[in-house]
Amino acid sequence: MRPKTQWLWQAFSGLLLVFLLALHLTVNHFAAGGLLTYEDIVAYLAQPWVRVLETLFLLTVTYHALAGVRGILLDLNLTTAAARRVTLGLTVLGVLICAYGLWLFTTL
Amino acid sequence: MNPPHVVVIGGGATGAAVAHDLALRGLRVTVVERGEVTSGTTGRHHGLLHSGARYAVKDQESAKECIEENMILRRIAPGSFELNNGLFVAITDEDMAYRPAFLEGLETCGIPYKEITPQEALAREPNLNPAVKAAVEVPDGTMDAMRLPLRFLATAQSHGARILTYTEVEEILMQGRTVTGVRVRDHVTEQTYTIGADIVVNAGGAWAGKIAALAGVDVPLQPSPGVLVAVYGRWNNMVLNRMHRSGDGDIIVPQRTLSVIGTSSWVVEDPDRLEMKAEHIDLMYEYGAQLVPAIREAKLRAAWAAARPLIGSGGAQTGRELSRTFKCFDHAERDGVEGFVTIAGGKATTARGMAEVTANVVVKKLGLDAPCRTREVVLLPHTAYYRRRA
Amino acid sequence: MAEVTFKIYRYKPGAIDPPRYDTYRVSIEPHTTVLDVLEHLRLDDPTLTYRHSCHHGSCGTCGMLVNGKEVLACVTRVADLKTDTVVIEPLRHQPLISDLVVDMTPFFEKYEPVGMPYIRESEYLPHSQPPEEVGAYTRFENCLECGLCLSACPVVGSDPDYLGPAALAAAARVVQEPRGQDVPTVLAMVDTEEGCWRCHAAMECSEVCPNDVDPGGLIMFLRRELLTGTSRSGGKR
Amino acid sequence: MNAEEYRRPAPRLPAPQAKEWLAFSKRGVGGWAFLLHRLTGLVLVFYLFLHLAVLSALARGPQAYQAMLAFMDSPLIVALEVGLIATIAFHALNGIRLVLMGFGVGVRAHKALFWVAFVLAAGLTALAALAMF
Repeated sequence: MRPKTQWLWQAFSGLLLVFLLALHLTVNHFAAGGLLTYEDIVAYLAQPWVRVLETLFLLTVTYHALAGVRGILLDLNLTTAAARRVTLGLTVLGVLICAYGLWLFTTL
Repeated sequence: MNPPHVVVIGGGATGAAVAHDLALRGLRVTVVERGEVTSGTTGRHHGLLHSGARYAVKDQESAKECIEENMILRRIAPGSFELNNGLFVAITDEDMAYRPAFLEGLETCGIPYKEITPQEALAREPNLNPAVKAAVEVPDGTMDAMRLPLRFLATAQSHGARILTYTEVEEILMQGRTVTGVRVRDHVTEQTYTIGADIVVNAGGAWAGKIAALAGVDVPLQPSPGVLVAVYGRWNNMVLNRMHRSGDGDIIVPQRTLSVIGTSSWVVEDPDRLEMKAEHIDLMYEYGAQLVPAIREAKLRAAWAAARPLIGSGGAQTGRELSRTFKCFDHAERDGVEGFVTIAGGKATTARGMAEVTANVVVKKLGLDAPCRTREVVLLPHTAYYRRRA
Repeated sequence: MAEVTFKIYRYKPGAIDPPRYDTYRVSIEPHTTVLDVLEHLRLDDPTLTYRHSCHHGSCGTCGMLVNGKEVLACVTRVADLKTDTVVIEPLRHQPLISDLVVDMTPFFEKYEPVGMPYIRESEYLPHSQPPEEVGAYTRFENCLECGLCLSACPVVGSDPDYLGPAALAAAARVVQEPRGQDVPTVLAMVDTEEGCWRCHAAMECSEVCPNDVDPGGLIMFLRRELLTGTSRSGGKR
Repeated sequence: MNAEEYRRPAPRLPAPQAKEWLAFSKRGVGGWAFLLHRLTGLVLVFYLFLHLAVLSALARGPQAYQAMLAFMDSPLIVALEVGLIATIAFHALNGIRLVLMGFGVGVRAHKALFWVAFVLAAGLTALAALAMF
């Protein structure tokens, strides 16, 4: 990905997160006292649009977080090879996080 | 066989131009400068590319040098000058009385000029004193005091010259009455070593007298400091000069976002001990405001002193009476010291011409037939000075 | 007249190594600048090395840290610091040659390829009419090439390969006023991982710039140009 | 020693160091914004992992989840959650500021925008705290 595209994606995912996170926090923790019980959560996640939104949130937050970490690590004057390893490592980590999150959904 | 080696003492405008000239003629050149390049008088001057008009009445030799070099520099150093022209303005009846002699001087010295009406002068320079009575436009300009010499040095480097900064000459080495090199101290390590030379050129500017003394010879040099004042704001676009005999604070040079007013003039023995005279700051403001009244309210950026290297021997009171021309001394002819040449006097504007004369003396002494090429060769950009070299 | 203590960083490879601070007491007057003090000290101690040239903030050679802040020594009046002890150190993030002298070669290695012309149009006195043969009034660029911005930038401190504020600002100036330079080439030069996308907008460069170049703002300008693509045509706007 | 034998040592190269990001003493507003954005970002990355780990209780069934919730009700955790809200709010609002600057909006006013982000974040945190206690 070109650096310009990376910057744009980081900006875009960040802005998206502002909305998704606001939504996530509101429905999960603030609205009507929040989701308190196990049953609440199961019922909540049973709705398809919630699954879509929460999945989108998971993917976006993972991308934004790991791209941010990569941005910081690349400021450390890494060699090209090291930078490539960082990118690869963070990509694998991101895939694992997303897989874990999606698996959590399936357990409910 | 290696070409002859010339050591140039002094990394100011003169030393830079001499190094460039000699390197172009195929000689090996080493410049030694005790501080950063252009840290003496060069960097501190007014930043004025002289048309020569300032000297057209009382110092015509210098005026002719200026206009000739002015035209050459525009050709070989494009990008180092603001091509804004200069304006000589008469404010008082006394100034008007000076006008005929001034115009005659411009004619005599071959300085192109155009007289414009006071109205036109005010249209060009809205901040000019509205009392303006007459105005003459001349090809003055603003120069970058440091970056023009850097271009000479950069071009010299590209032709093999070595520039050694923070390298102070402690001794001029001699065998009998012949100079054979210099012993220098590198202030980066505080170690000393010797540099052999076929000829040593003293281009020390205001310090040339001190350097010549190391070889036991005397040059008639009078360091003459002046105070300059830089104020915030660009109050004029052209170089403004008062149309009268050279006096204090009668030139305002616009430079970047600043205006530089100068200068005063006195004489000192030691160019290292220039006490900046605080009272001269007010004087500069006062005189500057006679040209551009708004200057009075302008905020001070800096005030500093710089020592002109004027030729003249004891007895000068203010330095104003001394010529701005230059002289090249071959100490073999003058003092019986072989292998040692001093270039003294002059101005930043005439540095190339000074170098040509000096290099002519050097190649003649070495028995070489190498003509000067600095009138045509376009200089490298100043940024090239910092290029990494082996 | 007041007495002020100056603690000056000293380093000379092989001679003063490891570095140390030398302490001096100097009487100052209201107009005395940090550079004046160094000039005064050098009369007695010729081994003290520092860069300087124009003495009015036009050449950009006397950049150094004064009490931890990047400044030009020649326009920094000691009295304005309002302190009894002044610590003087060399600029950061640049190779150190001796005492306060840094090596500007890396700076220009990044700055020179941009090829910014050093003469620009003058925006001053817009109503004044230039003489026919002059056409338009010009003046020098604001950037003094002093390196203060590189010293202040936190990213330069961790990544020397970053193009840095000065070179990026010069590139932005070429985009704003090409004056014969090729805009797409310069934009391609800065549209890289180590170019304008490495910046994290700490804006410390603009904070210390002695001539209001606002390198940080110009880096943001480059980003906008690259994001919106308005200057792809290359023409002067 | 003569010129051929003498060689000036190479300049001392500064080592690139991440601690330059933390040069507190000289910061302007923009520098603080940079530092805070970076630190809050790292905290949030850490929290992301923590959050996902805690939610593993969901996979272990209702009892595990209820136990986790009970633990989460302790005042210390709630206080930490307020801190989390503050971190998120600042990072989000300053992030918007950074995006705007990248598009050339408000660059000259970046200091004022920082304070706007800061004050708004503080306000949001206060509201959240009221809602939570």
